[in-house]
Amino acid sequence: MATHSSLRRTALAVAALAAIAYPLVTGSSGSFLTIVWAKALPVLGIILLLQAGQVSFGHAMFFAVGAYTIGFIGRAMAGGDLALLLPAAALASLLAGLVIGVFVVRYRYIFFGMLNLAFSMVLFSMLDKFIHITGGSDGLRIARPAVLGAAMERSDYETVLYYVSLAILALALYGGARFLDSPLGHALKAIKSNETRVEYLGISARLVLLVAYVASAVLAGVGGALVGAVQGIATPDYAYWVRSGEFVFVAILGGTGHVAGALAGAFVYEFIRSAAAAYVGDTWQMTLGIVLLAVILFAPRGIVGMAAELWGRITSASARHGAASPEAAPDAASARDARPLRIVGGGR
Amino acid sequence: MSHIIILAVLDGIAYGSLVFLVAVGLTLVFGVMRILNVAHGSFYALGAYAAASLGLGLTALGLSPWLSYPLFVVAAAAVGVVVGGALERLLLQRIYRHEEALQLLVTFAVFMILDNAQRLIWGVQPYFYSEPLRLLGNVSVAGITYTAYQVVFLPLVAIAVLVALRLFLRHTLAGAVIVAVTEDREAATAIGVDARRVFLITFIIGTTLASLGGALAAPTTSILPGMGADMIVLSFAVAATAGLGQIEGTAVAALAIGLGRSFAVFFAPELEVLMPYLIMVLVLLVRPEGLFGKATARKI
Amino acid sequence: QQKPSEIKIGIATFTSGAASVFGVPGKQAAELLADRINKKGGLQGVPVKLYFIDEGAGAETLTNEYRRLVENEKVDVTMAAISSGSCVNLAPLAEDLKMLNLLWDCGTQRIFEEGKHRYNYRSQANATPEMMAALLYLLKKKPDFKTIAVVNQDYAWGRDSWELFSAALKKLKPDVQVVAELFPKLGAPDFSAEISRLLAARPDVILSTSWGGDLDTFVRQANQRGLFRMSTFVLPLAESSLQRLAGELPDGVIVGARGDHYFLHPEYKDDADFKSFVEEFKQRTGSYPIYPAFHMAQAFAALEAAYDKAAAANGGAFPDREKVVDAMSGLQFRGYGRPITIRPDNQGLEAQLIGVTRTTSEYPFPIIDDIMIFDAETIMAPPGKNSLEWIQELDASFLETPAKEYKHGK
Amino acid sequence: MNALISVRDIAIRFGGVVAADGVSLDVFAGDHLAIIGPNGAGKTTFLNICTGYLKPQRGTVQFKGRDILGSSPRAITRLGIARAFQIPQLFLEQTVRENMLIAAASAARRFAPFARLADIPERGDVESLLALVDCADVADRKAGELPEGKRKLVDIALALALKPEVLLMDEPTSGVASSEKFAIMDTLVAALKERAVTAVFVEHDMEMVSRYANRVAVWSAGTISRQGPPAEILNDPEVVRTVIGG
Amino acid sequence: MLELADISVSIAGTPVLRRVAFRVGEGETVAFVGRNGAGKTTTLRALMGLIDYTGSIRLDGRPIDAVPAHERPGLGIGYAPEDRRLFSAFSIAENILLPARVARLSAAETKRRLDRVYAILPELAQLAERPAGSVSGGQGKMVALGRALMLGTRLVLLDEPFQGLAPVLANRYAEALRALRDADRTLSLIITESNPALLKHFAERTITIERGEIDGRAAA
Ligand SMILES: Nc1ncnc2c1ncn2[C@@H]1O[C@H](COP(=O)(O)OP(=O)(O)OP(=O)(O)O)[C@@H](O)[C@H]1O
Ligand SMILES: Nc1ncnc2c1ncn2[C@@H]1O[C@H](COP(=O)(O)OP(=O)(O)OP(=O)(O)O)[C@@H](O)[C@H]1O
Ligand SMILES: CC(C)C[C@H](N)C(=O)O
Ligand SMILES: [Mg+2]
Ligand SMILES: [Mg+2]
Repeated sequence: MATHSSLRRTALAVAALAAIAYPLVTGSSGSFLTIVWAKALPVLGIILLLQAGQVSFGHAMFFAVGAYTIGFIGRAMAGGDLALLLPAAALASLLAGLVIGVFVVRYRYIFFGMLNLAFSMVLFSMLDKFIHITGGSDGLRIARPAVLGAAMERSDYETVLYYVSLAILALALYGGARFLDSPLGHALKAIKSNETRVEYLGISARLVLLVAYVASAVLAGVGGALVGAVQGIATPDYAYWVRSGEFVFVAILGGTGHVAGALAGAFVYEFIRSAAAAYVGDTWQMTLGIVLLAVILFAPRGIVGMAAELWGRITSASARHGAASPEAAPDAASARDARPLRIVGGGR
Repeated sequence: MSHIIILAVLDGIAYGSLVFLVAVGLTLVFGVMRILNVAHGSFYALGAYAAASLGLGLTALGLSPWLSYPLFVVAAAAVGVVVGGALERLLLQRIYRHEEALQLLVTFAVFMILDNAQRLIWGVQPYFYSEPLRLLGNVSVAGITYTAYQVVFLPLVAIAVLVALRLFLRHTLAGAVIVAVTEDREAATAIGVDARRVFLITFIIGTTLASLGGALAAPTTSILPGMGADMIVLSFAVAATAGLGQIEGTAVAALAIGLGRSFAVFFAPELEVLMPYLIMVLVLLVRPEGLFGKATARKI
Repeated sequence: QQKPSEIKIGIATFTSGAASVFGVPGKQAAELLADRINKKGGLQGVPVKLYFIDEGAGAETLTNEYRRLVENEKVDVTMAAISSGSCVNLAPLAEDLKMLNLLWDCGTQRIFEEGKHRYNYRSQANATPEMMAALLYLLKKKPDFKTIAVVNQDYAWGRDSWELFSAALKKLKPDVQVVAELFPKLGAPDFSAEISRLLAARPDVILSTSWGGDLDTFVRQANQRGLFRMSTFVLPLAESSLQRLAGELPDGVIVGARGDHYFLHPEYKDDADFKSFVEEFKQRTGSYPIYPAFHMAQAFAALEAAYDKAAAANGGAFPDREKVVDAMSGLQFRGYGRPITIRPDNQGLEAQLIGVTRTTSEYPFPIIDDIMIFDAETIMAPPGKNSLEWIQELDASFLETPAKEYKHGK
Repeated sequence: MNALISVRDIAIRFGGVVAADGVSLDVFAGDHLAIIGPNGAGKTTFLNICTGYLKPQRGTVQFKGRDILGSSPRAITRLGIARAFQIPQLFLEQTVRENMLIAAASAARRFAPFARLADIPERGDVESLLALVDCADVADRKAGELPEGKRKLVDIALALALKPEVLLMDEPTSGVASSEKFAIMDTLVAALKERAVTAVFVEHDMEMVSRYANRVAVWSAGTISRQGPPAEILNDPEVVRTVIGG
Repeated sequence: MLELADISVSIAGTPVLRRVAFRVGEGETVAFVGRNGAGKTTTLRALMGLIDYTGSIRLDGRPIDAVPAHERPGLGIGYAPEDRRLFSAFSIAENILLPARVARLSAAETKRRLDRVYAILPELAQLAERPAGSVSGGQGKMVALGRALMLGTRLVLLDEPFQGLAPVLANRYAEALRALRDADRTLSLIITESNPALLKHFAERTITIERGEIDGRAAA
């Protein structure tokens, strides 16, 4: 059994080392991966909310809040400093998450999803409309900020962003996993199956959901700030519903049973998308759709679910009693979990 | 002033009728199958393309443009049965056993595919076919010209669909069966209901309504790839405002959103885009389960 | 510098999304032009090869794709883009990557008014002269209107173009009353309410800088409900919709083409090269070229001229990339309209062609007649000057801006 | 003696159905009060009102002299009234142990965001509670996989994990196999006594009532028709006729 | 009449039923008992085709394993699930009538069966117009029972039908079911119950299931 968990740990360490070494070895700025790291953050936020069975079709709004925050501050401070901009983005999305969260956590399922959509569409329209402040649909330029006081060339700056994003993501994944394993995290999951009982245990479902909501807003906001920093621009479609839909899509694609689903989903989705855009040109959307359909039909529990299953098979093949190993079991079990995720209320 | 209100009301009704036709299909699929069909808007677009193609075919063959009316219905049903049926049978049925969110994923992927397919089949130049609109001529209200198609014909179709759906769901066995499957698929099976068939039929009805909406919109709008994307969000907003699976609620919500939009154009154009969402937020503030949200069954 | 085996050109255009009505003809034109160049032996004897990326895929994918073109495909020059949003995004990136980029179609005047660039150049005009030409034409043809309404798409282009137009209108004809400012959302499927409101407001002039499906829908709905009989329409982008709208667009509508190009350009339509381009395009695509095709031709012409100029400066040897960039400033070239010059601020000086619709027996759709062509310098802000500030300094003498006039068939 | 829970003159109707009409009842500390009555008499409704799930149209409910009418189920739970349900209310996607740990964490207010649920100090209590209701064997099963009988028992254990002062149970052992139910109830009731938990339980099984209740209240069409010690009530001819049967 | 052979069911990899086999004769009433989790409900669900199983089920000698779940009620099998499963969108009366409508029974036949249901469960008549979503636990059980009796002409499967019913009613319904059996000797009943005392008066036979297995002698 010890061998399994150490095997797991080794795999994790190898992956982490590979991520750390990538820019050093390839000499590229790795901005594709930076975007993957950054986009995994809002997806992680969505996964948090999915634990409670709630699907937000509006989290792109926090993504936009993050990106526009660094844009505005950067503009006001001649670029600003990354060390200031990211916390500011986190704070702004936290406040936005709190204000909107207080309102939306009273709703469930489709109503929750659609209210989030409504708020994000309001933000989208405002970003689009107040051209003189936001730059309208052309977007808001985000000048390259200094990093801890040092002005940067593009390639150095991108390397810095790569590691900053990677570090934030690693922290977020670890924190997310710990959170989901905590009493609060379990209470969040409990909301999904029986909110009545949650209340009858003396726990405020709304408060628990609000905590998760604000956390997810901050994750989305920081993700948006990082993407904005990489791209050098924030546009209103950062807040558009299709992007929110994409976050949800990627979360489910990655697998909602585990925080790692955020990373797996973001990586696979961005990879397929850019490969399709690069190699099939005009039919990239169709290719993307077809590949994703194949993934869904082939791995209905998400990539992480599929991986867990494979892992279970490998370990049970390598060690006779593998399947019963407590290390392997929880994942395999959650992967097997085919309980319906309700987007609507009622039903059994 | 008062005549401006009349104008705004007429525009609102015309627009609301179209929105209703599309949104009610979504509501049905959503209410019955618990599937948030992201590809619903694509069916709207397909319906429009199919109708326009048939219509242009009519013109090319020199046949009477009046035939376009029945042809529109045929086109819509064909899209619903063929594309909708295939989607349900080949994709959705494989995943009913899994998480409901997966269905969302499948429809999202299908949305991307259909969007692209429209571009490959019909190209990127806007299509249009406005014969049916012309045939019905104009009407004049308070000195302002309207097309009879938009202010008379579309609302009549919407009312007909509303009444028909109501009768169907409330007073036919098929309707009752659909409602039963909605609520508890297994219990319905245990009393002899073929849930698979109900799902298929419901999905076909829903997508047919979407493509009927598209077909009827065809004479009024430019048909181009991706035209469905905005319709989806709008339909979602209507469905949520209405309350789950509420047919009458959908009608009221669609009308409210249509009126909200046209009043905005007249009195506060800045709010036009926000109108559906403002209405939705307001309604849900007062009625958290939507306009016509149904009382949930007691659990304890 | 050794002659490379090919010159790789990366082109950003819309192949998906609503703006693909411009992007696809632009792409088709690029393919045609590349074939023509290669048939002639290429640029300085080197054949060109095209790489397309889709602006419709969203900002991230687009920047990633742009980067891929530069870093992996190692393109020599890029042409980006159609949307001003894409240009705002990609121009600084090109600057950072030290990649020669031709802004081949995007219209925002801000880019070169707000910053200095070495690697970005615009091979065409920008929004300011486009709007000034429309306004001048209107004021010359119909000087006595009292009321105006605007129906523009609700995004940067629609807002910005109205800002330029209305600011100048206020300077030149302050008594005109704006009776409705409508900004339906981009891609709106229905304009019934807007049209009802316009019918009720009865403006003398209706301006719309909309394009694509939006413009088509608006025109057809407006036509059906008699709006054209009531007001004079100014549609600065309608050249790109004429072939589709055919009978839906009545005569007498003021129509522009975002620059000095038109498949019946009065000064060049009989030019052999011009004719063969138009015919070949028509033959390949089934339609006459619209403005994005001409804009693409201008970008190719600029590139060709730059290579020639750089080679000449290089003693006839094949120039390296920085030398080509050096050649861009002050470059003169000609697409299928009048010659164009790149100003010191990297902005192209392109004349503006504008006219009104007229139905003829020669074509199954209305053509542009009563054409006026305005020289570029006269209707745009000088280098280093902000367009809106420049407009504030306009006075009645602006109304006298000369233009060459042409009548169809004469 | 002061009543722990004191209900006065509550009335509630659903449309034409009267589910409570002038019900008054006291529950004293240490009581094991059984509520019996025909189906649809209003027993569950009574529990729903006491726990804040329903608001009566009239009347008052006090807990230890404090008005709790209008308080939410959550607030009332926090005051020390826990409830087990007629239809078990479990977190179906989590294991039985996790269900219990959540309850225990809530009772102890352990909500540090990054502490492991499985490591809370109360985990030992959880195991003994599960053993108490004979559910230790299913601790690692997801609650959704349990057979009906086990769900009922876990539902009771969940309420107990809150360390309540008063425990309201709605037909605690209906669905529990008769071969087991008395063994389980014996230990459960002993534990309740040991912890000085006051219990109110709705019951249709008269054997249960006579064995475990010290008082019985009989519901009849929204009113309390009789109250008293089990021996007396269960032999009352009217009660026999309407509830127990011959 | 009914014959189960080698029925095995696994849920998520764990065996729940292991080669369950028993017969029920025509007109026979069987008490199906066992501890919680023994597999009673699962067996009934397998019979109804609501869960995948291996093995074979024969009705009147004909294997029905290939009959899809929704066609099994049409064979004359009525099922009252343990957890009621009412359609809350409908009234009680509609809940009871829906199976007859789905089966497209004639008006006369429907009335005949409905009368039978109301005769056995007179309480339902008063509840008829109530929305099914609002009834109490015990009332819900009655409705589920009534709904099963509408369809069950050959075989009625009742999963803990008396659970949560006031004893006076439970006894009365047990009586009524006995009368029904006595009146219709072609109707077979399988009743799972955790309170065997209720069944001892009329169940001809008791089958005990334990941990997914049936003691071979008892089942014979
Ligand atoms: N969805 C499921 N996943 C895993 N195991 C399950 C599932 N459903 C039932 N089981 C298991 O199957 C076994 C049989 O359950 P079943 O419901 O048939 O028991 P039962 O005899 O009806 O019990 P009760 O008298 O409590 O209703 C139980 O051990 C249960 O845990
Ligand atoms: N939310 C509701 N809406 C409408 N009627 C209700 C509602 N809740 C309860 N009722 C009705 O009130 C009456 C009392 O219900 P309650 O659940 O309290 O009965 P009970 O005594 O617990 O019965 P049982 O022993 O069957 O559980 C019943 O007739 C029931 O139908
Ligand atoms: C389609 C065009 C009018 C868009 C415009 N070229 C712009 O810069 O946004
Ligand atoms: Mg009850
Ligand atoms: Mg059972």
